[in-house]
Amino acid sequence: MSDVISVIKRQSGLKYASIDNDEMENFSSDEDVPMVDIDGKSNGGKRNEAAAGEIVTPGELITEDPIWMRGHGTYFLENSTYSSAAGTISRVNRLLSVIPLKGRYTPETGDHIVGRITDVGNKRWKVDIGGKQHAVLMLGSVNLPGGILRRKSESDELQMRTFLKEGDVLNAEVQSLFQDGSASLHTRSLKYGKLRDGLLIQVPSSLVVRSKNHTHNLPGNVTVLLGVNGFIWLRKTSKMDVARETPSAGPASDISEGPTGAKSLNPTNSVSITRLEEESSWKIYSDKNDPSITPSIRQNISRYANVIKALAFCEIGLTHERIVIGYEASIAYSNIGELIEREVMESIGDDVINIEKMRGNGATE
Amino acid sequence: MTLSIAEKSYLYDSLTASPSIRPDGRKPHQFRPIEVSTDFLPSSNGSSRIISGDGSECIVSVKAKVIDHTLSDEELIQVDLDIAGERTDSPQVETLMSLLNKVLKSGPGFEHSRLQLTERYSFKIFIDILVISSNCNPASLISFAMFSALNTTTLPKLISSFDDLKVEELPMFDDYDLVNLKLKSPLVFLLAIVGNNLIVDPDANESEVCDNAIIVTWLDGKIRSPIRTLTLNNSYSKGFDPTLLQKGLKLIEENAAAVLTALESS
Amino acid sequence: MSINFKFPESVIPGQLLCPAFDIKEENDKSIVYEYIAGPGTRLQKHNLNGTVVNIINSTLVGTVKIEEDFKMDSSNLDELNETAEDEKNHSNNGTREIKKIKVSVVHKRNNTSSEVDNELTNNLPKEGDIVLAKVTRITLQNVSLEILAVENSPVPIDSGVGSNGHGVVAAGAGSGSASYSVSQTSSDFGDPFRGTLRSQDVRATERDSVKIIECFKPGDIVRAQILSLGDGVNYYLTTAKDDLGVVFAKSGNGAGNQMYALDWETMVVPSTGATEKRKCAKPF
Amino acid sequence: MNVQDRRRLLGPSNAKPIVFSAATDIQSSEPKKDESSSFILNSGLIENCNGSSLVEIRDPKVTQHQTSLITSVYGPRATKGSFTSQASLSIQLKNGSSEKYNTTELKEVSSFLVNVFNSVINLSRYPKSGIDIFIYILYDKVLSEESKKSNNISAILPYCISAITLALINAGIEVDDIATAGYYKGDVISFIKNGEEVIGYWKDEGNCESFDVALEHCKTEAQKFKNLITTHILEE
Amino acid sequence: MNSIENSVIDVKPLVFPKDVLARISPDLILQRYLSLNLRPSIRSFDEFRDISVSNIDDIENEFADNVLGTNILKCGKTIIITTITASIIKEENQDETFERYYEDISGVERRRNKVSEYGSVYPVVEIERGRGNAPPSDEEMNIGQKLHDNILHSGLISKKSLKVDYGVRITDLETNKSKIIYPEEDEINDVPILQLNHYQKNLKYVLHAKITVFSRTGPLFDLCWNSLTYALQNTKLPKAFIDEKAVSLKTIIRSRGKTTELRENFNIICDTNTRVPLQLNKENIAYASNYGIVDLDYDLIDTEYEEKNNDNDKKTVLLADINTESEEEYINSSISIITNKYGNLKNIIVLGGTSKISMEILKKSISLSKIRAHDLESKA
Repeated sequence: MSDVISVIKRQSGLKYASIDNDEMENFSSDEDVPMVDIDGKSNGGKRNEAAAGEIVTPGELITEDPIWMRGHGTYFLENSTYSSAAGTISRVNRLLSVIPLKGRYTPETGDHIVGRITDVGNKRWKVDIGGKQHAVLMLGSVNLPGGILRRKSESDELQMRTFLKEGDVLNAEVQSLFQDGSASLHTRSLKYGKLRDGLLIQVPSSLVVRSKNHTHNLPGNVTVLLGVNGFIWLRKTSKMDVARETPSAGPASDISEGPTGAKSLNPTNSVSITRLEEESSWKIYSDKNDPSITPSIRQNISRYANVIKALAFCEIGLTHERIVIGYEASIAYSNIGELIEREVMESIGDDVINIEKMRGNGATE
Repeated sequence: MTLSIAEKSYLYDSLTASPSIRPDGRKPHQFRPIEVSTDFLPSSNGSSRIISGDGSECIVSVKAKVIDHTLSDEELIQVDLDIAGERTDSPQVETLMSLLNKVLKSGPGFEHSRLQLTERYSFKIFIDILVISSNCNPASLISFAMFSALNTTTLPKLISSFDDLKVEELPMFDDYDLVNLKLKSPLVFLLAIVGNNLIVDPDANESEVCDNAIIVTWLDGKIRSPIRTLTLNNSYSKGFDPTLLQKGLKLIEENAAAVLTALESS
Repeated sequence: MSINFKFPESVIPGQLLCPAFDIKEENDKSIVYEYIAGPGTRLQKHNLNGTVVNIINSTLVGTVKIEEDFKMDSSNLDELNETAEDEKNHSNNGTREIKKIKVSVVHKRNNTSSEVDNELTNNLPKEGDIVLAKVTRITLQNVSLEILAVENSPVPIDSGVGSNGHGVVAAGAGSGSASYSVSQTSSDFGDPFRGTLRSQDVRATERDSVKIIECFKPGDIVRAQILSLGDGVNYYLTTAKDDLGVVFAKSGNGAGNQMYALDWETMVVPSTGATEKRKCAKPF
Repeated sequence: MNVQDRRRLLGPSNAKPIVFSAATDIQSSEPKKDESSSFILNSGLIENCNGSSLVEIRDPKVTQHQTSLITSVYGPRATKGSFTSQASLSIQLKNGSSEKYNTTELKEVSSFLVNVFNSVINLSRYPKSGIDIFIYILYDKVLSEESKKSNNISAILPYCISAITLALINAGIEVDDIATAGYYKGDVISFIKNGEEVIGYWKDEGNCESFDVALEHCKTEAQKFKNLITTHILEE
Repeated sequence: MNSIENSVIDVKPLVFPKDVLARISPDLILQRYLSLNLRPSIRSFDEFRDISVSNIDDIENEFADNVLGTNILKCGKTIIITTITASIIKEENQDETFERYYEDISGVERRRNKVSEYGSVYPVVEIERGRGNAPPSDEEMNIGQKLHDNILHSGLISKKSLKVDYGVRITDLETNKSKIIYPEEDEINDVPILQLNHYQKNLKYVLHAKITVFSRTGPLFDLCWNSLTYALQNTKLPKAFIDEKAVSLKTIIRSRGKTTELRENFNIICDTNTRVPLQLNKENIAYASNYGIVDLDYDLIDTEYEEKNNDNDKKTVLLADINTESEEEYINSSISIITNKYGNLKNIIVLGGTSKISMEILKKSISLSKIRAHDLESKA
């Protein structure tokens, strides 16, 4: 195969002519099955109540017990509750809902997300977070230049576009949810805000696992921000990123030095961070990238982007460890461009799963 | 699609570096992988479906009809384009339509003799193109799909006599036998210019920041008309060095054959 | 002015004016001239004898205008300071002096008007501009206006009745023809730029107790200042200054006679003596 | 099209457009075949737009074309819809007296011209506004016998580009340079900055063998147009 | 100009440039001009703008085939380009016996039915104002409809002149040379055209006009009318013929996939080389003009003026040829007249607005129209 283009012939196609008969048969047998099913279910109706976590498909009977409150992904017909989505059944107290396996991102309070500004409106920005609705970022929920303690003034309302404008990418936390399920965001912490020095890739949101930390420094001077909504930002590791990781080393040294040492250590740490905050607060809305992004960092970012796409292609959930393993596995391919080929993506996916199995910690974590 | 200023400048700086660093790490002459399935529509004489790595998808169906070419001098090939989510009279669709019509007439032109059945009757070919999704300019993808579809198109075999000017009879066809209509449709390549670099097959992000782009038609080992520049975005477009045009045409000339072989073998 | 260059009097688009930077030795001190591309010019990379240089070229037909040490608006200030600091770091000591010079080109058509403002090169409403606008709609919180002209700048000739005629309503579409129009052009019938005036921007004092109905009526011509470019549709306007407010109004919701301002909140019809309430621009 | 236009008086629907016989005896009476090319440039002739130009060409040498184009520039003016940080450009070509070119082709040419002028106009100076350019092909006539058959629009592209440039300058819209183009045997190449930068390339016929030659020819022709425009501007 | 600004300063400290003032308060600027016995366009009250007429053929004598007549009318800055094209239609049951019947009926009836003897033009008016392919504006539709109706009722074009007298093209099989024989030459040539009798249908030309207006500065109807009139005067209709082979041509048409029907095809071809001028009824050629009526409003001009000149009679003036934004915006009483120089009035529309239109004004406008028509006729 040439390195210019790879063309994969799809054999399976949609050859209706050849499968017509099979399908017809399938169809007719399908018609029988529900009959049996309904019988079966009406016989063993109680079995379904214990079915939390079970996978259902649209139209499948969940329960005939009317005591359940019907949540998302279900519908009610003639005293029975059916699923309206393909997913797993979840029961919270009396609320019965089906969580779809795939689909648009549904925000939850506390999610760390990455989004893109689509609209600058009256005291608010609209943010595309890959959900059903755009999220809202209120002017009052962002840090304004000039220090955290600054109050928003009227002139800020008029110059909102100088902070964030259409197209800007930012990371934020879901502060609360509105009645209709759309999210309200905030960036009132220095780990949130406008993103620079890199690029955005998108994966299905179901592949990003909610965890404590979504920002990871990766080998090769690259930092990844895994938005729970499936938007992933890859950038050059900044001073801030390094500083953020140091406190995690801090407590470890605290323990070794004892409680007194901890007191003396912590203030210095916090001082350095606040200074960083102050320095950066003026630049948090700058559109200028770090001028010192070297070609090798750019290549690393491209490589990570391809690794993440490969993992997503193989439907492997994204974690810090897996991205690093995938990256290491991809080093075997010196040409980053090869990573977009299907076989290569599959082999990287296999590698990641195998290595994780070998290390054995994937399961324990 | 709108990108942030920071993203654009990151991409632009990466692409203008020498050698260029594309966001997906491709070489300048490397295309995105595509998946092709042909002959999947049972009611068409030929069909193909192409899916690109970024999810762009295009379906082409070829149908044929017998017409009396002595009566009307209508075109023997008719292209119809539908892009999902676009009005049929939108500038994008009309521009592409006009381009595709010119592409099909490119080079030595469509060999009308291939479509001629008898002295009196010809096949008229209807090419219906449906772009299901596309993140960037679909011209190249469409031409690949058109090529695969026409490459696999089969038409009924004529059994009546060729010379029917004197005898009034309609052409008769064999009930089962099909003839392969080996029509070679030209390939269209999209070439983006960023700074002093050239890249083939720009993806959506690359399209957003490129200075300019060229559409090149290629058939039978040669670059043909139509060729034209187009800008894939309107915020970054600017002029470019004339030598890049020559370099670009050469780049296509070098790599087009590989694309053709890949498409033919599939 | 001690600039190395002699700028041409009148220029045409594409004509090179000056490089972005220039150094001049003077009394053991090197003066760096930093030229900044103002309206009517653009900083571009040009290929001169094989080397790529940043050069300011003209983008209009007109005359060159040079301002030394001009005051920059605050938005540019940060960035420019940054670059200036960078340069300071590059030079070894403080023997360098930086002079900023703004180069702009004034379009010849505008040049004929008596007052040549440096913002005249185009007639788009900008932040800080004074505009004349007609009130189209009032609500409790907002006044909607159509911007008719930017003061001290030519009126947009592709709008207005002269170019459009009476009864220009597209069939079956009314003023909402936008939703109906299949036109790919940016606007229909030379629609004017629209503005909105929020009740808190009507006057500078007692801003919370503004009653819009006592300040504006549909049809009034208002002199207002642009606060911001606003959203996709509206500019944000303000009349919170003495010389801003209603300048032309007719009594009885436009049916009556021309009124003249008595004081800042009353207008009078001279022939009848009837008064109406408006937020007037300072009459004298 | 089944939809009948009820707003315009288009006459009875069953009327058939007249068909002319092919000119049997070629009427090459050669009435005015003066070999001198003439280019008439005029600007500012239309009152209700911001800028306008009239380009009349009698070009018996290169393309054997007689063309007259009326160009009008509207805007920058207000747009509807969401905020845009720079102006959006639209160009429309219209058949004048004769319906010579089909609308699809004109649309393609329009979008090519938009591409060309996107890289010339300083769009970022005009936030949230639109610039609309209309070209009215008053007449367009091919004189040479061999090119009479092909209804090729390529040859008038350089005139369109010059006409738009002139109208934009007349409108006082900021342009980086005087954009012009040249035509040579099917190739149209548009230049700025004295031929150092290409802003558009259009080719509808022929193969791509003599590209270098075409480039040089187009460059000189573009320069010729540029000089014409420059003198016209300075004369005003 | 100076006095205008001064008088503004009397009331306000704000000075507006003339064009800005015209935009924000058109009545004010118009009244100020009128008080000086001038109009915003520096014309006097009953002065028309000059019109210059040419046709595209002047520029290029060999013109596009399907264009039968052209006119370029320039009036001030306004440019109107009119092109006439044609199509052919088959008239239903309009034979001569029908026409003879009309000759027998009474005069009133005849006049009422006279309209059916005349043909018209289908005009499509396009006013260039930078709006792309949007649906036509009210003004465009109104002008188009008015042009159509007035041409029809003015009796300018008789139906006879639109009749297609087609010939037959006969190809000599031996020499392979073809020639066309027209009805007039019938008697001379012995080729019997009557042979084609079964085909002899009432074919008629339908005239279409495309009127494009650049630089609209005021009302347009009369300019469009005049341009169309000029264009019709130089319109030449082509001679038409049918090919002898096509005479019996019938095409099978399949519609909706099932029903088949036979449709006769009139494959009529127009001769590129011979053209005959369109016969117009010369006495019915008329030209249009318009007038605005406005009251002088001393209130607006000057508050002191009133005291000096205290007669309460409002002075009303007639303005010929309305133009410019302030006039058009402010004037709402108007008269539109179509006439020839002898006063053969074809159409008169009087719109009463706020200003009273007296008999004198009406008379004056008609006499001005005749002078104008005389002037315009000389330019044809």
